[in-house]
Amino acid sequence: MIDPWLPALVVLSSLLPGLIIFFLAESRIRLRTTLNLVGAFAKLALIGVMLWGVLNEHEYVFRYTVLPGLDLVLRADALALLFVSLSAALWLFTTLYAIGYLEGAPNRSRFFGFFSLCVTATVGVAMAGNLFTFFLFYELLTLATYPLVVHRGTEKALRAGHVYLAYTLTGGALLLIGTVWLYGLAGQVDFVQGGSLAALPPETAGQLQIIFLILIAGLGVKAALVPLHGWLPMAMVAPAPVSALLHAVAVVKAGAFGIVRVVYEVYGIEFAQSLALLLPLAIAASITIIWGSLRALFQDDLKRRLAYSTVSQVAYIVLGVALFGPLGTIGGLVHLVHQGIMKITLFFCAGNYAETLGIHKVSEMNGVGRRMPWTTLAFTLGAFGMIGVPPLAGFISKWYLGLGALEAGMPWVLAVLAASSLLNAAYFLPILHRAWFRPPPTAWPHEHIPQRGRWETAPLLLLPPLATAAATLVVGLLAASDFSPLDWAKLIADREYLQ
Amino acid sequence: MTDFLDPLPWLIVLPLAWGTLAFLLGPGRGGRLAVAAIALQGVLALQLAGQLIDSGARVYAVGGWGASLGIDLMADGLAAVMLLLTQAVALPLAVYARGYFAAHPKGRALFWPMTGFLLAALNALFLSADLFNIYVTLELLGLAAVGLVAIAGGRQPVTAAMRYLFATLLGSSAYLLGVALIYGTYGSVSLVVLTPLIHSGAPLAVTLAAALMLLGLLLKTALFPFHFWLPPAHGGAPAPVSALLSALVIKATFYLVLRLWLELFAPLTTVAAAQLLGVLGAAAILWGSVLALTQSRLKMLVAYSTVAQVGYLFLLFPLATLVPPDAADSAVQGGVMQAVAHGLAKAAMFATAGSMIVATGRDDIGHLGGIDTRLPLTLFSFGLAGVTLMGLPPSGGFSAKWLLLSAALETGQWWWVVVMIVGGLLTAAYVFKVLRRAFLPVAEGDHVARVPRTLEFSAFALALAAILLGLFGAPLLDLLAIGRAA
Amino acid sequence: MSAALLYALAGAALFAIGLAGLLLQPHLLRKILAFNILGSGAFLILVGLGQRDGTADPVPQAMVLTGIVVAIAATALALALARQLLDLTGQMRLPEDRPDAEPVDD
Amino acid sequence: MKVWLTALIALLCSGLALALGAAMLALPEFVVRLPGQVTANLVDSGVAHPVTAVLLNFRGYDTLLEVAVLLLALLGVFALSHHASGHAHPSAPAHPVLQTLAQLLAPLMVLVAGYLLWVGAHAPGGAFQAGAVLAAAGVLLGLAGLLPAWAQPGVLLRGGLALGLLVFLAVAVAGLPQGELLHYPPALAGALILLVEAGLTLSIGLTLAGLYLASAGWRQ
Repeated sequence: MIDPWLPALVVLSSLLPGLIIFFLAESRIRLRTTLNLVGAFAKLALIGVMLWGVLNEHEYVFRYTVLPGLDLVLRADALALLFVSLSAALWLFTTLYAIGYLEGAPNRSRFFGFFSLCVTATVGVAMAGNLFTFFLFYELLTLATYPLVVHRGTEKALRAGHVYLAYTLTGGALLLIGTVWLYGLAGQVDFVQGGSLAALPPETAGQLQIIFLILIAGLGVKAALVPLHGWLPMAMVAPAPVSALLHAVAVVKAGAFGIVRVVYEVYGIEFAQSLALLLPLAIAASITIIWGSLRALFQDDLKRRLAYSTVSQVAYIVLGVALFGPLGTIGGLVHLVHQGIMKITLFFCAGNYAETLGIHKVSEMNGVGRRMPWTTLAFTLGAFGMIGVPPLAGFISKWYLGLGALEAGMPWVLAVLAASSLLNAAYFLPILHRAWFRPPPTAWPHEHIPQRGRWETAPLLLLPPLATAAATLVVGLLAASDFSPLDWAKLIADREYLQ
Repeated sequence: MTDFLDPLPWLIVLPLAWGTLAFLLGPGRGGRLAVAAIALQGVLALQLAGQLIDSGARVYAVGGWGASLGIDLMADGLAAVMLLLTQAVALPLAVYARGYFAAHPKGRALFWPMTGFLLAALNALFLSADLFNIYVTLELLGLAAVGLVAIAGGRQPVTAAMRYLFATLLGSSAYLLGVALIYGTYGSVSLVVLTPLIHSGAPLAVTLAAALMLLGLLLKTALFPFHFWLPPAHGGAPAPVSALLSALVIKATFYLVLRLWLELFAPLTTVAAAQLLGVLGAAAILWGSVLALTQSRLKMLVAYSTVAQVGYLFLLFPLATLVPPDAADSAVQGGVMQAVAHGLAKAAMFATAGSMIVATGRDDIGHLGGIDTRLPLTLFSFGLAGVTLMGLPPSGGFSAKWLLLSAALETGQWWWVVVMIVGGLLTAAYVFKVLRRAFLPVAEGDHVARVPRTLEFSAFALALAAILLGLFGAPLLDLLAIGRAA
Repeated sequence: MSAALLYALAGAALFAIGLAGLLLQPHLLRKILAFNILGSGAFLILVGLGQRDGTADPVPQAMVLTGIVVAIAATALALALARQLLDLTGQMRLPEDRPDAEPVDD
Repeated sequence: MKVWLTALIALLCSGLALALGAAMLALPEFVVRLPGQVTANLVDSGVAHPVTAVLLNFRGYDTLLEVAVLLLALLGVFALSHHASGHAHPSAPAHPVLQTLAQLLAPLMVLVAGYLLWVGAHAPGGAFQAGAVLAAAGVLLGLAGLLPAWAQPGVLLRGGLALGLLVFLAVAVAGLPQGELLHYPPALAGALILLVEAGLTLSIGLTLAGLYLASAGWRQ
């Protein structure tokens, strides 16, 4: 029976290429590319199989005992697949983009090696079946992303890398403490729908609240919850594909996803509610949403502005988790996917501006729409999505979050959503205005890639953002259809609130 | 004829024999012989472990006399684990040393005979069940280690060796005095005979003996504040020697502390004493890590990291003394796992450090730029070893940390949790201090040469073993349980 | 209180003296001598206590013979090291070595 | 500061001495007594002298390791003399009277060594005493400038140094088919022990002499 091995294979499908790529000579470009793409497609195929199985109530579990009472568990349930498919799909796009972006750059073997490890860690995080497994891949993610952050090897990059490590390793340590403590109390806690801690004797409630705090703090570092977000804007020194992956799927999402797992499948949403843990979480998320947007307003550096926007957008997911009730859940989970698609589009575009015309600052973007219409179109779609303009992806998320807030009896959250939408508009619309309606300057800051016929920039740089931008539109328009992220999120919500 | 092939005595005879033969062959010779012989020792150790799994711990009466008149050897799970570790570390290091001394001939002349005697001493020590015989093995071990430190000559190594010699002699003298008191009290030095005799009401002489023996062994194990001799000795010796010393030699004396504490002197142990050992361990972790962070020489950094990692070993005593048995078990398992994981990882780390020094021609962290492009496998191995020392999963270091952490939380001693977590973060700090340098491009005026393949792969094998230990640690724990009346 | 016990008590004194010497004497030759006094103390205690009940005991005597040979070996190595140190540093004491400051001799 | 440290150490050492003394005066009766067992098993040990019996039979394993320790020390000295700043050169030839004296004494000492080796079986003596006398002869000749200092021992010399340990190991292993390591059949025990001791005498003599002669040549 191969079923148990499918989750393991999904992990291996990027681990093995990564390890091989490490030791490839710098010049073996074609072999390297082939390995990357074969891995990416293999992963997608495996996930397709499992999607079908899970839809029909089938579960794929891989279990291996590391030590007595310490199992390594990979489980492909509905929630895992939501995240895995997102990562796998965006990995493919990002790999293509990175191949174009790093053309002729040094140390590409090292880069793609760690790039694959990074994705391995992400799918591992997605399919982790218990806290220990989650912790394992969470730490692997830290180690795999560090070399990507410092890839440029400049003093600035090294400093950013330092900050990044200081934050994430400390977060990992907290997560470890929480995990050991919880295992000591409840034995090994597998992720199960509805959670498993409700059964514990009531006198442990106090400890459970502390553990929850520790776990959320540990996960909040990667999820960039204020005030644990300090590393994220600094990590912007990394090459564009890395930022794209870090922000859309890998690191911040790992944190947010961890929070989802802890609330729904360790504590259980009802039990978390009864321990009065959800309200503080909602407040923390709301503060982060507002704070991130406010900071974004004042950034002139395009990537930094996007970074702060990530801080605020990821908090939407946490907010959705904290809203008690299926609608909030749906809103949070669907935003996990939508934010990924939209944010990766924006970072691809930012990378294109920088690579093609040397544009790094918002103030340099005047009239760029005429020089690079397609890129700017993609950027526009992403930005509108973020603001939440119907019928784009972002609108769906915010709609369900709003309904969830009412359902959970927290109407003040509506105010938060409204405020942040306004702020989003306030920091995105000026960019669009400059890009489309201001006259272009006589010369661009630094034009690397000249116009070639209809291609405003290198094809490998242009196609991925267009694809993801299109996706932003499609997932919004076809939200109601089967297999749309929304549909899948509903499926998960049903199962989480079964009891 | 089966007696003739009994692995137990051969584990001691074989290294003595090939060490002597290597000396006979002449300066610098005997490397190939050593590799073959150590491989054979590995087979013997596995065979012995198999015997234990089949039929439990065994006692071996040398010369057929038996205690108390004769000397007994004893093989239980703990001894078997240490024997496996010793051969597992020694084999890749022997391969490494052949390549290293080919590229870097200083001190190769008598490396092989001394290493043979060193391994003989280790195997004999792990198997001995006779207090005085243990003293002899300690001296054999100590002199071999000192000789190896001085083997390359030069001011710093010879000074380090001198200091090391005084430390190790003082330690074994204290131990010998303890043995004298024990014999003077009971009239025997056999562990088998003595263990049932010692009870909580034992006379002052026995308590004194226990204190002296443990102190002597702590000095030899370089537990803070007795660590002063270790960094110069391990940092100054040739890389293969540093690896042997950090990975195995200090583990031998730790093994004795553990044995005496858990078995012979168990009735005399107190919570206060155990907490004291834990405090010293914690101090070692913090102090060693901080000093490692301030080093500018790569091998000194790794040496101070050993000072810190030794501290983790001693956290097991407060967690295993006078607590519920299951907590004690997981503490002991954690401590032994840490000994094994650190042995493999530290050997790998010193080996990779040696390769980097050979490649850059200098022992300076500031000049590691370009290592990642010229010696990717070496740097990767260093990273893997670092992961184990940090205690990140999946690695032997993590399994050890996990077991110790659970024991700490189970017995409500949360302060050790804090120490372990902080220690882990400090470890990350000094490991990445090296890695980030290695990621930089080659600096002007520097030149990074390639090194022999054997150097890269032998080190990688060690690092990989340290990682795999995290995934396949369960069988090791089963083996460890044999003969432990827990 | 037998004569043997007297030897043991003398051994205790010797051990303490040797210990103090080993820790306090900076001169290497004195340290090495101190170590030998320390060792002799331990040997005396081993033999003395071994036959404190008046019956001669060959076992500790044999152990001490072994111990003496080990001590000779250690002393020889110590002397050789001290001698080498004298050649290298021109003095018979342990320098305050700060290995960081040391040039790596390659 | 220094003074206080000195005082502290002195205090601790005297404290240790007192504690040891107190402990020794408060010892209970022996639980195990070995002298009886030694005499009881002396017949099977192959030698008549109890100490030799313990040294080379009952606890022969200790002795085996101890021989290794001795050889190891010499290895250490050789390792150092490899890097000795001055190259080994024979010390200046001594006064002719001393030379003749040494030439006369050396054969005598060899004879004494042989006697000690043989007598060890039933009276005080044995390999170590014999070896020590041999070594003394070597040192004497060295001092008289009649022996070269050996920084680099030739194969023959190395053979002589290793012989004792190798013989001992061979004998130890030879016991394995019948029983345990170092098991001597009572009938052969005497002969085997004499064989071992003969090898040891030579090697110990050479080793002890070597410990002196190997470093004799170093420049001041």
